[in-house]
This record gives sequence, structure tokens and C-alpha cells, in this order.
Amino acid sequence: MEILLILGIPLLGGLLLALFGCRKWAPELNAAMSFGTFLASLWLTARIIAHGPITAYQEQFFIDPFNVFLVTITAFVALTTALFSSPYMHNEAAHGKLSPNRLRLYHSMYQMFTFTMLLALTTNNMGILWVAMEAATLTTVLLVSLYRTPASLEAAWKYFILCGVGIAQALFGTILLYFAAEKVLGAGGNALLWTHLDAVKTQLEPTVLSLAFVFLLVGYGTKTGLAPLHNWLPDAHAEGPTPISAVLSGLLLNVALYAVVRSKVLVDGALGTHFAGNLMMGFGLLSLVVAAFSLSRQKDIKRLFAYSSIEHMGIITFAFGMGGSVATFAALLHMTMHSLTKSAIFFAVGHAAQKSGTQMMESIRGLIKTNPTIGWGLALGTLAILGMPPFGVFASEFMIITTAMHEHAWATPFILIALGVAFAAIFSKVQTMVFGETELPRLPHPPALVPVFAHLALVLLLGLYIPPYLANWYRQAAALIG
Amino acid sequence: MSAILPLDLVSAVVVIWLALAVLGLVAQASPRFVTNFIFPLGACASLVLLAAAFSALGGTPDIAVLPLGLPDLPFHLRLDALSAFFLLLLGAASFGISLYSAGYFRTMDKGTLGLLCFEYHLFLASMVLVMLADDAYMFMVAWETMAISSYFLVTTDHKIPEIRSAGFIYLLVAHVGAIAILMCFGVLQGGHGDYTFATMRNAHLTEFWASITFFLALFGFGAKAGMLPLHVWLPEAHPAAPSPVSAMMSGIMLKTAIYGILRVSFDLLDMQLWWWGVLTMSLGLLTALYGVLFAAVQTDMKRLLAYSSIENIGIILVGIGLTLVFHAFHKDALAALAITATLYHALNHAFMKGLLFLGTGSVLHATGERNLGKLGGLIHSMPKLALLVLVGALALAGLPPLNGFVSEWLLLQAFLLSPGLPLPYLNMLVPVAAAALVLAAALAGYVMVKFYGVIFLGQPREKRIEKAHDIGIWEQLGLGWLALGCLLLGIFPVFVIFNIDHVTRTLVGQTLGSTPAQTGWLLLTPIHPERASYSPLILFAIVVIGVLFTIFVVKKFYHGRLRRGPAWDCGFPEQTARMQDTAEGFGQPIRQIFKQFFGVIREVPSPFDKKPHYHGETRDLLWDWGYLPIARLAETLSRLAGKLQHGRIPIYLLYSFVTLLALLVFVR
Amino acid sequence: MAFSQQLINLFAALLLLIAFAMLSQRRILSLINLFAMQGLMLTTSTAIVAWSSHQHHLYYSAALTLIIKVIALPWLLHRLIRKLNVKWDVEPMINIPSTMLIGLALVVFSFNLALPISQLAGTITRSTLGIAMASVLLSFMMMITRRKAVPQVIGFLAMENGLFFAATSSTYGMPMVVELGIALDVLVGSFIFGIFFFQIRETFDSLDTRHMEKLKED
Amino acid sequence: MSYSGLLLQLFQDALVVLIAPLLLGWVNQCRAWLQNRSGAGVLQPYRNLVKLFHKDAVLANNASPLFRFTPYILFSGMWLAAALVPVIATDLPLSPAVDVIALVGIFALARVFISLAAMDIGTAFGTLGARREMLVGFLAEPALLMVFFTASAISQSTSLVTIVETLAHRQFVLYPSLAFAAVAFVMVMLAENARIPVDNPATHLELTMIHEAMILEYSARHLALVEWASAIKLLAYITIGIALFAPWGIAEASNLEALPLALAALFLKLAVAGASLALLETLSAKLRIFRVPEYLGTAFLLAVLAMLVHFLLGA
Repeated sequence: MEILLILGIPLLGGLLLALFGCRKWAPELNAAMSFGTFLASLWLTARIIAHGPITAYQEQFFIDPFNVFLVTITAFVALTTALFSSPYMHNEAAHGKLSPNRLRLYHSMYQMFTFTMLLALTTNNMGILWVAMEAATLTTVLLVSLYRTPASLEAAWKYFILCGVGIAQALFGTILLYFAAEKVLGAGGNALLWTHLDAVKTQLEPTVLSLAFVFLLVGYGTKTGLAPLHNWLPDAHAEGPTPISAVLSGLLLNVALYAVVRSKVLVDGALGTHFAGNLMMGFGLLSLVVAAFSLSRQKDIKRLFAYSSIEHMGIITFAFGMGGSVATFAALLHMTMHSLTKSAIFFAVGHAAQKSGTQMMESIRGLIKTNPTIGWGLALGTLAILGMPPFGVFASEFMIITTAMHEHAWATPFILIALGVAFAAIFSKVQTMVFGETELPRLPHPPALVPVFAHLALVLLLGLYIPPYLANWYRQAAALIG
Repeated sequence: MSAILPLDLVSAVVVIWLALAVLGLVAQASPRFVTNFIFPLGACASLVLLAAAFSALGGTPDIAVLPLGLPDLPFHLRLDALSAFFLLLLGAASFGISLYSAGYFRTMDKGTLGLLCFEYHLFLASMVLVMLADDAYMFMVAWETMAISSYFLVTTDHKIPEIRSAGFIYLLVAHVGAIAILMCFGVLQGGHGDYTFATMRNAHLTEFWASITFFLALFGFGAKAGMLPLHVWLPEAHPAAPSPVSAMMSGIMLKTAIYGILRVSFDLLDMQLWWWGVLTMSLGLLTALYGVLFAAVQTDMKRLLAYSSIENIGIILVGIGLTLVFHAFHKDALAALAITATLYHALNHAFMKGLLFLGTGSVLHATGERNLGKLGGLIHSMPKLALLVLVGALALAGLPPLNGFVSEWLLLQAFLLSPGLPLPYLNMLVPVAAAALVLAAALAGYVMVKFYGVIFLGQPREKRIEKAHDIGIWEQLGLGWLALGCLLLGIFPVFVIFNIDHVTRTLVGQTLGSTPAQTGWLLLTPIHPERASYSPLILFAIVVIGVLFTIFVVKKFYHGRLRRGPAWDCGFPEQTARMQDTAEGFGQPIRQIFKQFFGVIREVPSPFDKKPHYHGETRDLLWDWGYLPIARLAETLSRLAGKLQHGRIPIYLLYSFVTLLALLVFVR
Repeated sequence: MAFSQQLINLFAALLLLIAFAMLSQRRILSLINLFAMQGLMLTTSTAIVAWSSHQHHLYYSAALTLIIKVIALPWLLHRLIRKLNVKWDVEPMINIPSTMLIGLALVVFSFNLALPISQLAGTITRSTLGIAMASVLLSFMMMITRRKAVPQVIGFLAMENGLFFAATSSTYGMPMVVELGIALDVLVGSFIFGIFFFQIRETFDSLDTRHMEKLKED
Repeated sequence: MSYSGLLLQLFQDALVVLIAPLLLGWVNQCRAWLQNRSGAGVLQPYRNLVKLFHKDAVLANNASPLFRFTPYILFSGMWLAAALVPVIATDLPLSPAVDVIALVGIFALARVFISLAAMDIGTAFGTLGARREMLVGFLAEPALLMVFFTASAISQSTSLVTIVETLAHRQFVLYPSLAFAAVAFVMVMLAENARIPVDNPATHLELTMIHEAMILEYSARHLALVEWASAIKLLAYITIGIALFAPWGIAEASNLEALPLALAALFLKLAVAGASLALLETLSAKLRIFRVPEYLGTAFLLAVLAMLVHFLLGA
């Protein structure tokens, strides 16, 4: 029932907004739909925590602590982003950047995107997971090119081609997985159901699975933004509307990584070696380093934070790769924190950019003076994402780095350098935007800063105190992943 | 209900400070309330902290667990002798600084003041938590909160680009250091996510891993302390901050790094290798010499003090290094002597540097001038300040009978007694190290004469400085407290050491050879009266009696006729105050002698210039040799990384293709 | 070897041949025709697999392939070409012979890779996995070497063909839900491609992706 | 603490204050003789002091209290230093209060005060003198400490009394380390007491002077105290030298009978030392001020070498 609601509300919302998305109240409807989804996800979460994993509709859907936690984040960030997007879109419309038709497309696709994300998370079928991921690409492609500027078209095209090709590799991986599973589970629908695969994972053919994992990793890794498959990511983040950058960074990357992790569980079971983990660690470190060094030459504020997303995906991938209860726990925590913080930053960035009429960092100055809330939101958000305690990002980085030092000490110099470089690059730029003098006017519509500070407050809270039930939930999820 | 434990009191102080922080933010509309109420109240909390820490020094460690933090890892608190000692330092120094702040921040504008009050008290509270933390996570949280809050304090005046860049460098170095500390805890942890210090104490590491841990700790904490070559942020950040904040950073925050090094190397690690000590000592000596040389050539008074802080941190590190050497060779009595000197110096430095930074704050407030080249003669317009700062300057110069001398004396004693180490080379190294240390200490005198003489003595170099107003009552109280501390710590060393002994015992397992009970309170005899003894009280008394006696005799037997006249003008009547020797001139001999160490940029006018212009600048060569190449390397690498983002779809697809093929080959 | 298996092998070989042909093809219209032909091969081989292994749902797959890949998509592409008035030749970035050589190496590589796996397959079509992989890689290669938007898209669709072939030949097809989903995605994707062609054309006056190299690090 | 000790301490206190000008007079007289002049007589410093004490003091308009206070500090500081050195007996009740390091500290204290006072008026000479004085100081001070450390290393103590007792009652052994230390000590002593080759107490030539430049603004009783303090400082240094390198003949603890003999020995040693000082000064030429750091650096290195030699040779 809850699953039906979770998937039904955004789907319905997508259809409704396709009809009414150009109305004045469309942003509010969008937020209301997202709110409904969020409530449904809370309901589902409560049930999972109380009763443990469930399957539904002939095992086509499967909810365990791992994905329900992502479902909650997804629904929550989708809600706050919808809240943020309402004044943002009003402002954009007021500036004449978007026509009513575009707004309709935006709102409809926003809900559809939420739907695909939630479908990818809740489905039990590895094939449907693929379908949902591809659908997510398709919906967001239209959102990235929303402004129809040459740059946004270019970004969307690159996004489309690169992710399309990438995800095609994932399909090949899925086929190989099916190929291996079919011999154990027999042909038919069950051979792609994750629950069944998980049950027989030790009997799956290791050679096939390792090959499958390569394809899956390259495929879903493209969507996760792992270097060197990350090239679409900064473009897509920078050129789309800011709410979309927020959900891309906060949700899509997570869900793609979720797919990788699900595959890793199977491969680990089949191979009994650390093959998948090693690959993920390698990709994670490479992404971390490449992103860190890419940061310093950025001029566009959204590109800057897009690279920061790559960096953090690198860290999370690395942590999942390390495995073990602490690292996996930390990776899950980091996923949460990154989603919350990065979307908060994009909210603040969106307002800052809207205010100055440009995304070029050299033109954004003195935010603390003209609009202290945006300024502080950006400053604190940046400090949080850079891993400064007491914000929660630090909590997970703490566990990841200490565990890495204990178990894979060779990797830590890279982490140290990358984090240091990233800090220098991001902070030096943000500092000049936040501080200093400026003479910019105020915005026509007051910005929605509740989402920014709600996210930051959550991140701060989780940095200082993780409630036991939340911790248990993470722990269960970590135990599932292993 | 049992009696109130010191730990409860300390925690209460943290809560009070946090509450005051928030209150300051809420009440920012009323600046008078903030300055006249919140800051003095914060000072009272400092006193409570002082008392609690003092009572905790001799007691058994208190432990508490807070239901915060990571799952499986609630915040562990522990108040043992080491943390009590540093809390004592914090309480004592912050009491004076907070009192002073009540007066100093009067003129600040509303919004900034509220924020500043918030950050200030958060900074204080986080430093307490650093000392209390008994698990790695809480330590790091407190540590970085300290960094962030102080960063925002440093950038209070963020409209000035130099201040922004100073803040940036500060936070960057702090962050990199913090990651190193984090990695250090990573080695120490027991695995399975157990990060409590209790577990770390019981862990047994191999020599290799223990050394790695130590280096990471030295690097991480050294970055915070301003150890060479990680000191670059310090001379930028300290001058940029408002003076009470500089005082707090220099006087207290640097000591948290010292605390960290001591905690890791003597408490958490279960072995100490002698060559760690040699390394620490060498770095400390370099730091001390480097700091003092640069202090001697500075023309900005706060930069001068910042470099002097580097010097003092160097001296403290030398002490730690010496302790490590002794402890590694199981010469515990000597180790006790060295660690006592170290801790004593840390305590002293908090007082003296706090006092001096606050003093520069008052000067800045009264004259609006930081450049030594424009000050002068303030002893006439600000006599109270001049007297109080003189105490600090003499103490920092390491002169008896003030406190700076005592700790240097103890440290030199430790050096002198070091022969007898099993390694001959080490025995040879020790006198050289002692010589370098003595050189640094002597140069400190040079620096302080320059500092005090140029600011307070002579004639005002600018007209407007003559009208500088003296300090108000809050400032007097704050400065007076710190000056009193300098004096008392200087003349009652036995009492101080008696209390430091608790810490010494926990760190190296032994205390100084003699106790006050054996030799009385008057005489400081670290090992044996035959070998060395020092009594500042007697010395002080004799000097005072001597002065009084001389004055008395002179007054008694000779007439006191006195007349005032102009100073001798060397036969050149057109002299003005601007023609006095400047701070730069005062530093010139040092620059001349040690010119290899400085990057000197000078524009000297030719004799025929119509408008002669002189410009002199002394650069930190480590910037050019160490940091700029690193920055350039990072730049090059980032250009390479940028090349990845080539803009062409086929290239991107090729990456993907090659990655896929490579992985497939790898799988095969 | 059963006759049906021989047939499947034959069609697999033809598929690979067409992939090579596409790699070397300069004219865009022929490229579309080749793509349609590849779709036809796919349909036929799927039908044969369905017939020989009595997997009835594969008939649906074959029908779906026929409708989408042989009829709908080529028709759509032809219309687009006419509408957009693109008649130019396709200019590959690497010259054709070297492309072919690399392609050959890729085929050898994928056969090698697939060999141990094919041994494990229980299906009658096991030797075709290598061919499927090779055609996927060849299409990938084609996308890399082409500059214009339309051939890139055709390469992408051809890759999809290869994947589909892998699915049918090595595993008797994926579960129906999944296949439907994939088909839907392909369809929607193609529509979006179409929209994009118009938008790109409108914005850049050309479908050459060289105009779309502005977003980069300098 | 014995009464005899207390008595002895008071006696020495009085003694050093009273004979310091005499020593200065003796050195000057010897110098005059060596330079073929007849000289003003050994009592001339006393006459100078009396004359200065009778004059009216003239103070610069902007002199601060620090300026007026400094001569007293200087005088009592030097007095204390001289009173602590065991010159006639080792049983000095005050000596445990101040060891060699503290002694150096007292010298440094005096130097800092006189330098500050010199900067107080704000004339070119004062600051110049202060700068040079501190320059000399920061190099001389470590050298002096290293000399002391060498002696301390031999006697395993930094207490002057213990050092003297150890050195006075050892067998006559040549310590190579002490030889190095002695050379360094003499060099430091010349520098610290504003003698040739570092400074020339007899001129007011602005290019070279150090000490005289600092006290240029002092007059009358203040100047008298400063001059007297310098004399005591010279005495203190020479007695330290004697205590370290030629302690023979010093009276044992509470042995009043040995006192006259010790006193005689002291006067003899002072006379010899003063004469040699004069000889040394006459034979050497004044250095350029920029050469002073090299000179003092040499002294410092010699002192460090002394210490190293001690550890190397065990002697």
C-alpha cells in the first residue's frame, strides 16, 4: 500500500502537472505532491523499522533498511527542493527566463524524476532498476536543457549521450547477471529478483559475475560520476536550473551508487574475494583526486559544487569499497549527509546566483552584507561539505579516514592531499563570495531559506547526535551490505 | 548526592559559555548589555574554571559520558591532571582576556558585536572540550569547532582582503593539520570503530606504526601550534584578529596543540623512541630561532608578537623533545624536569603573550596604528598601559624575577643535566642545542626592547598619537590580572611546580627530585641544592631593597635639585620626532647578520631623488621555498585535471571505452 | 550442430558484419538502412531462438523489435533527415582502415573474453555471446569516431541492438517486464533524440557536435 | 645560615661597592702608564662620582619615570650580581638564591633597562646606542652562558659556590675545555664592559660608541649611579673570571681565619687582572661596529667548543 502511494503520488503528480503545470499555483502543487510522497515514505519507513524487510506485489518490490533509508532521503530532499523551487521558479518566471510551457515541463518532469528515483530504489528487479535509471536520465535530460540556451543544450546532449552509453553498459552487465542467475534459478521472472539472487549468490558463476560487475560498475558508475566517467556531471549541474542541480547531486548520484552497491553485494557473495571492493576503492580514490584537483580552476559556482559532488561520491565509493561494518556505516551516513548538505548548498547558491544574475563567482561578492541568511547558509554549508565538524559530513569522514588509516594506510596520503586541495580550492572561492563589499539589489521574491537551514540544522544535529533508532537503521543497512 | 566533582563544574562552565554565546547573539541589539554583562559573566565563568581545574589537579581522573556523538561512541569526558593543567591555563588567561574584552569591544557596531560574542564564547567552550575529550571523535569535533570559531573571529573585519586571505590560510593549515590528527587517531584506534582514548591507551603498536602515529600527531598539532615549516598562518592570522582574539589564540589556542602532542605521545602511545625526541627538539630549535629572528625585523607590532609566539612554541617543543629523549632512556627524573619546564613555559606564555597582545590592542584602539614606524612615546599618554606592558615585555624577554625566566631556567637545567645519555652523539648534540636555545632566548630580549622601546618610549612619531587616551577600568583589570600572573608565577615557582608535579607524575611517572616540604617554599631546587637552586623571591626582594636603599641614600645625602631642559640635539636644531630611529632601523643589525635567512626587498632612494622614497620588506623565505612550489605543483596538477574536461563528446566516450576495456583486461 | 543453431550463428555473423559495415559507412542514409537491416537480423534471430527453444515470450520480443527497430525508428530517422535537410556525408575522425583494424582487434578481444563464459552457457546459442559483445563494442567505437549528432545516435541505437542480441541469444531473453521497460525507454529516448535534433539544429544551425564543445575547462 | 655567613655577606656587599671604582681607576691608570701618560691616579673615579653627586640634575623635557628609575635598578642589579660571586669566601647565604644562569639573567635585566632608558628620550644617539647594546648583548649573553655551562658541566652544578668549591679544591689539572672557555670569557667580558675592541669607554665618537651613547642624556646623580654600576659590573666580571679560572686561595666555609689571606689573594688577583685588561686594551684596536658580531660570534663558538671539548675529552 505504502509502496503504491510512494510511487503513485509522484506519477499522478507528473500527469497532473503535465496538464496544469503552467498555472500560477503549479509550484505549490508540486510541493504538495512531494509532501505527500514524503509522508508515504515516512509511513513505509516506520513499517520497515517495526517489521523488518518486506516484499510486495509478487516480490516485484522489496524494501529493506538499506533502500528505505534512501527512499526517505529521496522523498525528503525532493520535498525541500520543491519548496525551494517554488520561489526560485517564480523569480525565474519574473525574470522572463522561462515560459509557462517550460514551467509545465519542469514541474511534470520533476515529479516524474522523483517517480523514477523511487522506482529504482523500491524495485526488487535488477532489470526494472535499470529501466528506472534510464528513465531518470531521460527525465532529467529535459530538465537540464530547460533554458534552451546553447550551453544548456550542449550540457544536456552530453549528459544524454554519455549517460545513455554508460547505462547501456549497465544493461549488458544486467544481462550477464541474468545469464549467470538463470542457471541457478531457472529462466523466467525470478532470476532477476534481487532477493532471490541474494539467496543464491554463492552459487553464481564467479567469472561471469566479475565480468558483469565490470559492466555494471562502468554503467552505473557513469551516473554516479566516478572519474574518468564523470565528464557529463559538471556540465549538467551547471547549466540546468538550480533545483535540478540539487536533486541531481543529492539524489540521482546516490541512487546510481545504490545500484552499484546492490551489485557489489552479489558479486562479493559469488567471488568471495575483495575484487569488487578493490575496484570501487580504486575508482573512489581516482574520483576524489581528480575532482579535488579540478576544483581550483572553476569559475562557475555550480560547476564548483558539481566537482565537489564527484569528490564526495568518490569518498563514498571508496568507503563502500573498503567494506566492513564501520566503513559501510560511514558510507551510508556520508550519503545522507552529502545529500542534505549539497542540496542545501545548491539552494543557497541558487539564490546567490539569481541575486547577482550570474553564476560566475567573481561577480558574486559580499553575500553576508546584502543578504546575511544566504551568506551564512552558503558559508556554513560549505564548511559542512568540506568536512568541518560539528557538521555531520565530518562524522562520516572521521570514520572513513580512521578506518582507511587502519586498514588501507596506503590510500590515506591521497585522501589527505585531495581533501586539503579541495578545501583550499572551495574555501578560497566561497570566502570571497561570502565576505567583502557589494552593491547588489534585493530579489523580487523573498528566497526560501527554510530548506537551507532545515538541511543544515539536520546535518549539524546528526554530527553531534545520531538517534539510536537511526543508528540501528544504518547498522541494519550496513549489515545487509556487509 | 555526592559532592560536586570538578568535572561537573567544568562542564557547567562549558554550558554557561555556550549559553552566553547564544545570549550574545540574541541580545545583539543592545551592545551595552553584551559588553557590560556578558563578557564579565564569561570572565566569572573563567574563574570557576580556574578553581575547578585547580582542585582537579591533584585528584583522581573524573570520567563522564554524554549521550551525544556517534552511535557506539558517545562523547567521553575525562578530567585528569594533564587536562586540568591546561584548563587551569585556559581559565586563568581567559579571565583576564574576557575582562579586557568587556572594555575593548565597547566601540564595536551592533551586529558584529553580537556575532563576535557568540564566536568568542563558542571558541572558549570548544577549547575546554578539547581538553576534556576522551575519545577521538569528540576531540576532533571540539578541535575543529575551535578552528572554525576562531576563523570567524579572525575574519571579523572581513572587508579587508588581507584579513580574508589570512583567515583562509589559517583555516587551510588548520584543516590539513586536523586531517593528519584524524589519521593519527586512525592508527591508534583498536579497529571496529572503538575510538575511545581508553582503548587507545591499551593498544600496542609496533615501532613503525607508533612512529607514524607520532609524526602524524607532530604534524597535525604542529600545524596548529605554528611549528616550522607549518607556521605561515600564524603571523598572518594573529595580526588580523581583534586583539583579545589574538591574545586568546596565541596565549591559549596554541597550547591546545601542545596539549595534543603531550596527550598523544605520553598518554596514548605506550612507547617513546629517543629519535622522536631529537626530531622534535631540532624542529623546536629551528622554530624558536626562526621565530625570534623574524620577530626582530618586523615593523608591525602584532606580527612581531606573532613571530615571538612562534619562538615560544619552539622553546616548548624543545622541552617536549628533551622530555621524549629522557623518557626513552628511562631517565625519569630528568624527564620530569624537562616536562615541568615545558608545562611551566606554556603557562607563562599564556600570561605574557596574552598581556602583550591585549596591550597592542589598547595601543591600536587609542591610536589606530599598528605600524611601529608611526608609534612612539606612549608612556606619556598611556602610563598605566605602559607599566603593565613593561611587565609583560620583561617577562617575555626572559628576565628575572619574572615568570619567563623561571621556565627557561628550568629548561636550561634540564639541558645541563643531560650528559650521561647512552649515545655519545646525543651528548654532543645537547650542548649545541642548549647554545641555540640560549641564543633564541637572548634574541627575545632584543625583540622586546625593540617592541617596548619603539611603542612606548621616545617621542610620538605622529602628531595624533600624542592625544591617545589611557585604558579604561575593564582593560586595567584584565591587563592587571595577567601582569600579576606574570609576577606571581615568576616569584613563587616552587608553589607552581608543586602543582605541576601532578601532571608530571601522570606523564612520565616521576616528579622533580625535591619537594617544597624538603627545601622550603623559598628555594627552587629541581634536583639537589648542591647542583642548582634559584630563588626569585629573594632575588626580587634584594633588588627591591637595593633600589629602595639606593634611593634612600641618594635622597638622604644629596640634594634633589632637578631641572628640565631640551634633550641634546647633536648640534642639529631642526630635529623632529619623525627623525627618530625606527623599528626597521632597530632590526637592521639582525637583518644584516642573518641576511641569508630573510628575503629582503628594498627600494633605496638615490641621493638625487626629488621625492625620496624608501621601502623595505622582509619576506618569509619558506613561502618562496616551501609553499609557493607546492602551490605551483597543485596548479599544474589541476591544469592536468582540467585537461580531462576537454569538452568533446568523442573524447569523453573514449575515456569510458578505455576504462571499460582496461577493466575487462584486468578481469581476464 | 542443430540447424537452428547454425542459423542463429549465421545471423549473428551477419549482425557483426553489419556492425562493421556501419563502422565504415560514410553516407548517413545508408547508415540508417544498415541500422534497419541490423534490426531485421535481430528480429529474425530472436524468432529463430523462440522457435527452437519454444520460448513464446521471445516472439513478442521479436515483434517488438520489428516494430520499433526495423519500422518505427528508421522511418523516424528518415523523416528527421528529410525535415532537417541533412544530406552530408559522415566524416569520421579516424580514417576508415584504421577504424576497421581497431574493430578487428576488438572482435578478437571480445571473443577471447566471452570464450570461457560461453562454455558455461546452457543455451543453444552460447557462442553468440562473443559476437554480441563485439557488436556492442563496435557500436561504441562508432560513436567515438563520429562527429555529427545523427550517426552518434545511430551508434547508440546499434549498441542497444547488440545488447538486445546478447539478451536473446545468450539467455533466451530477459523477463517480459524488463523487456517492455527497455523498449519503452528506447522509444522515449528516440523521441527525445528527435526533439534534441531540432533544438540543436535551431540553436547551432548544424548537427555537428563540434559546435558543442564550449563547456570545458580552460 | 650562620651568622658568620651573614656577616661575610654584608662585608662582601660593602666591599664590592667600595672597591669597584678603585679597580676602574687602577685599570685606567695602568692604561695611562702603558700609553706613556702619567694618568689621573687610581682614585680619579671616586672624585668623578663625588663631583657628579654634587651637581644639579638636568633631565630632558620628555624623560619618563622609566628614565629616572633605571639608574637605581642598574645600580642595585649590578650590586647584587657582584655580591653573589664568591670572591673571598664560599659561604655566602645569598648564593643559593642565584645561580650562574640567574646571574646572566640579572646582567640581561640591567642591559634591557639601560637600553630602554636610552630609547626613552628619543634622540638619535640613545636609540642607536640601545640597538648596539642589544646587539652586543644577544651575542655575548649566550657566550657567557656557555662559558658557565662548561664550568657547570665540570662541576655538575650551576651554583657558583659549588663550581668554585669544585674547581678550587681539585688537583691542578689542565682542563682544555676551561682554556677555551677562558678565552671566550675574556672576549665576552671586554664586550660586555664596553672595552676596546668593542667599545671605547674614553671617547664620544658617534660612529663607534655604544655605552656612552646610551647614557648621553644622563647627568649628575643619575649619571653617577650609572657610572658606578658600570664599575661594579667590571668588578663583577673580573671576580667571576677569577672564581671560574683562578679560584685558589678562597676562604672555606665559615673559616674566618682564612679571610685575611683570601682578601689579600683577591686584591692581588684583581690587580693582575686589571693590569692585564689594560694591556689587552692597549694592544688591540677598536673594531668596526659591523665586525662586532663576528667577534662575538667567535666568542660564542669558542664557548660552545669548550663545552663540546668537555664532552669529547671528558675534561
